[in-house]
Amino acid sequence: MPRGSVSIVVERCKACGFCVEFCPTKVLALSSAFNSKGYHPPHAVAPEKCSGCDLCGMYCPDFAIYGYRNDKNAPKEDEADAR
Amino acid sequence: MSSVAIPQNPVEPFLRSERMPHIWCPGCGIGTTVNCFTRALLDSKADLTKLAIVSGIGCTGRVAGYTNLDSFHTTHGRAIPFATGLKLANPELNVVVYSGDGDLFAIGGNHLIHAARRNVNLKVICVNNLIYAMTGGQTAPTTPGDVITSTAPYGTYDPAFNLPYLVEAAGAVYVARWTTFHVRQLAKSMAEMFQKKGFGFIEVLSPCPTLYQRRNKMGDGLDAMKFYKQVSKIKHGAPTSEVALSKSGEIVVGKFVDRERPEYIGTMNTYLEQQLGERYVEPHTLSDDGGCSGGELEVISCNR
Amino acid sequence: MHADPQGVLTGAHFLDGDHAACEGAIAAGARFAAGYPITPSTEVVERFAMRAPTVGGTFIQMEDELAASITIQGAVWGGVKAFTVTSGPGFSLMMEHIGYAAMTETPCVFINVQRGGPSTGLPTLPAQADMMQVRWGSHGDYEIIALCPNSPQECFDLTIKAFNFSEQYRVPVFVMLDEVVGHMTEKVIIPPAEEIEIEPRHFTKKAPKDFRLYEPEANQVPDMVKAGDGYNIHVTGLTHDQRGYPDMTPPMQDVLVKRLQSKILDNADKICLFEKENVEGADVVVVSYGITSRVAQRAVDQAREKGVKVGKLRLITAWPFPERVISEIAPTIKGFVVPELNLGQMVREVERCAGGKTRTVRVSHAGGTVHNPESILNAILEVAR
Amino acid sequence: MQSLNEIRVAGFGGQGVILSAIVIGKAASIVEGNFATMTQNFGPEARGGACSAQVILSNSPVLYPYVTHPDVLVVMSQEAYLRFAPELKPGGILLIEQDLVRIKGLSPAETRVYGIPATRIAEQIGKRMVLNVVMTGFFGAITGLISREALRKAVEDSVPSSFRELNLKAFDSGYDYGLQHLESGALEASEFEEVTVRE
Repeated sequence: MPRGSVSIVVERCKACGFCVEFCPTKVLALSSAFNSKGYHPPHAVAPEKCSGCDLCGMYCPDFAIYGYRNDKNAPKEDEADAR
Repeated sequence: MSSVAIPQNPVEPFLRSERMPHIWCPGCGIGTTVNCFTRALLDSKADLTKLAIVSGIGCTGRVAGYTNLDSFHTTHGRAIPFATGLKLANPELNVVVYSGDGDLFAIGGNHLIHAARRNVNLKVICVNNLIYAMTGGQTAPTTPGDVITSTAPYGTYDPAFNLPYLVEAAGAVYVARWTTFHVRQLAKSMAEMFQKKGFGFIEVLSPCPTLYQRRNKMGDGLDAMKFYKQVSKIKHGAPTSEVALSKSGEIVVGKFVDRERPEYIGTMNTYLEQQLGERYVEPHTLSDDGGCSGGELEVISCNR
Repeated sequence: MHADPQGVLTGAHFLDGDHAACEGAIAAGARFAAGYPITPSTEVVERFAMRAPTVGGTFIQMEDELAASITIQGAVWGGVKAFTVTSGPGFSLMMEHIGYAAMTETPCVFINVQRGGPSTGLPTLPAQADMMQVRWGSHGDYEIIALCPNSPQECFDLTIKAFNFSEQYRVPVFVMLDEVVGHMTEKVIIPPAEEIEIEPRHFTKKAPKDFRLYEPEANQVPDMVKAGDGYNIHVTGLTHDQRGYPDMTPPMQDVLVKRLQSKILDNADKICLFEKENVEGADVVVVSYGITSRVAQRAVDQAREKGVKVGKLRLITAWPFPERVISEIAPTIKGFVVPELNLGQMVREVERCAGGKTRTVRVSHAGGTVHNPESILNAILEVAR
Repeated sequence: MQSLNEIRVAGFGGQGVILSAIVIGKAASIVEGNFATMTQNFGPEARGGACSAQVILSNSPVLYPYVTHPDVLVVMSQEAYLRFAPELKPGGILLIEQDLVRIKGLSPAETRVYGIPATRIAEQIGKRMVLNVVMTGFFGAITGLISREALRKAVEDSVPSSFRELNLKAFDSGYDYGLQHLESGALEASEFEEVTVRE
């Protein structure tokens, strides 16, 4: 089981690509599917790499994606600052 | 992960979710700043019941309407005086002003400098997309030189404000600048500002792909984010006189000012109490039945 | 509800209209004022600045009238009764926020001590030339209430009334002084607090989950809350639904704007205050308000001495305009005489409500001083002929 | 009440013209229980400009608030004299600050004129500022429109407590001066000195 997962609300997504670009472990890619507004929402292409850091959630301007840790009790490590 | 309940997006409780999706364009950074804002509120463990958010008019002016707090969408440029009244009438409220660069620094510029001068305990978050976006991309007081806007079809030559420099000079106790690329730093900075007493100000540079960038062939929102990543330099404590922005030059980010000055309401109460002694009655709001709370009969001369 | 004794300076005082209006505001429960200095209104806030810290109130001098007129609205949503004070040029700057108060149903009071205009005009001299501006100055359709005192005593009484109306109907209310009334000093009797009726703010009794900020109650007026009480309200100047959420559609506009109008107009009979004297059997009725009503009284007395049957209608409420009383009188007389310190404002309303059933004669005056009573007398004699 | 019920007080800004009128109005309306309406005219200058105030006294509510032909004119400057003296009612009373006002071409001729060196008296008492209260005392004695006690009470109520004694002394001085000169009757214009510059 990976350390983290992402949850995606595809209908809110406007495909800005922020989450894909700035995911530190490159979990995401925009899918070829459309949502009802015609945008390509992201999907997890490498879910096993997800750390649950929620940087995608911090970046997403449309509140359409967020990451979380699978083990809530795992010690929280300092997230590397996005640089 | 099948049986484990999926936790909620941390931003969700802060949103009026029935109003989603919001009106902001694809690649606009305002929503990103809202994420940082909510993380900062979570971190600072603020009592959300006692938190009010006030916006002016414009794209960022819509933030108030999307946040599930006591929220006020006021008139163009006047978020700060509205917030001043709200705070003075009810000092236990934490009042955040969330608005855009045009709203806060052009039509509302006078109010901003005076609130900073008074050091009213307001937390001002200015999303700076360098342009009037909601009205269609006109020149703002923040638009850098040599930029095409709808009202500067041959390019801009009006000098732009250096916001941190202006706000520091006016008297703010906390001044920082970040971009929407710096999400963690921004959230941390907001939380830090909320802990401070007095007039705090954070400028957040944010993409405007639809109006600012498209007209200037600067790509989309993601290109702006990559640009921020590439040219930003964190310089905490940088002299604000040296952090002016240009069209394609370095973006100095960081916390520039963190100082102490007497905050307005406290100063007012202390001073009046000192002047009036026992005659001084601290301001109070209406009681639940809608009346003034009772007090002792005031006996003073009413002569002019 | 009675006034809070803490703010009430019971007794007989020799006060000018500006100071009396300030005492009225305090007696009505106002505990917040924001202002920007402008002649001839400044004395109101000067007095409030002196009085506020001793009654649990706050005064803040803002950077301009735009700020003052919205700061008070922030204060109202913070949970106090609040007012601002201004005159001509400052009043012009406040126009946008009159619309905001009307649209967001923010109960607040504006005291306008009218001076001569346009522009900087006559800073220290009287006029009654903002009477249309107060009604129509902000953009869009809306209703307000405007009251016109003609003495310092009425400055006190009507400012209380203004606050009461503002809470009752959740509407901005205007006390329209003029420089003469504002600076005229007379005896003002301030009654004991228990004799002063105060309209409390109508805070909702509903729990947050059941409450909608703009759901009208039986009288078409929604209940209030204040920030920080857990209701997570949203207030906007945009056209909004009952939750306060923007809903910029023609049907919502129709519902909202019509209610903003009807909550006032349907209650016009309760809001329209006037003084009627010797109107029955009169040939001429002089319609006046504010300081002009006192000047007109001299002309009316002189006309009566000459045997003219002349009645008097003094408008205490200017807006909503007392249409009914005018239209009832119109068919019974030879004509209305309407003196005012402007070149013809409220006279148009009189003419409209007279509906062609009688003459309407204006006695206009560009302002700077009051009418010569002779000019009003001549108009009365002319109409009576 | 009285036949002489319209009063104008005039001088230049800073002399306390308005306060003088307030004291008169307050004494009549609040202390004696009649009606009084005080209005004022002032220019844009904070100090030194022409300044006048009018008081109408009556035993019924006052309607028309303006004075066009006062029964009593109190003047404390030459400018005010020149401007307002012609408006005085025939047979009216003119009270002047005699060091600052030079009577000439007085009309109507039957005016009764009384003068007082109010500024000098005020200076002797200790503060030039109280000349208006000296003038008010003088007004009370000459006109007899309002009782001495009522005026005195109004002075007491209208000045800051730290200046109360000084102002009451000024009032009494003006009043007593008035009583003495009332006995000797109104003055002829020729009895006044010309205005000269004083150190």
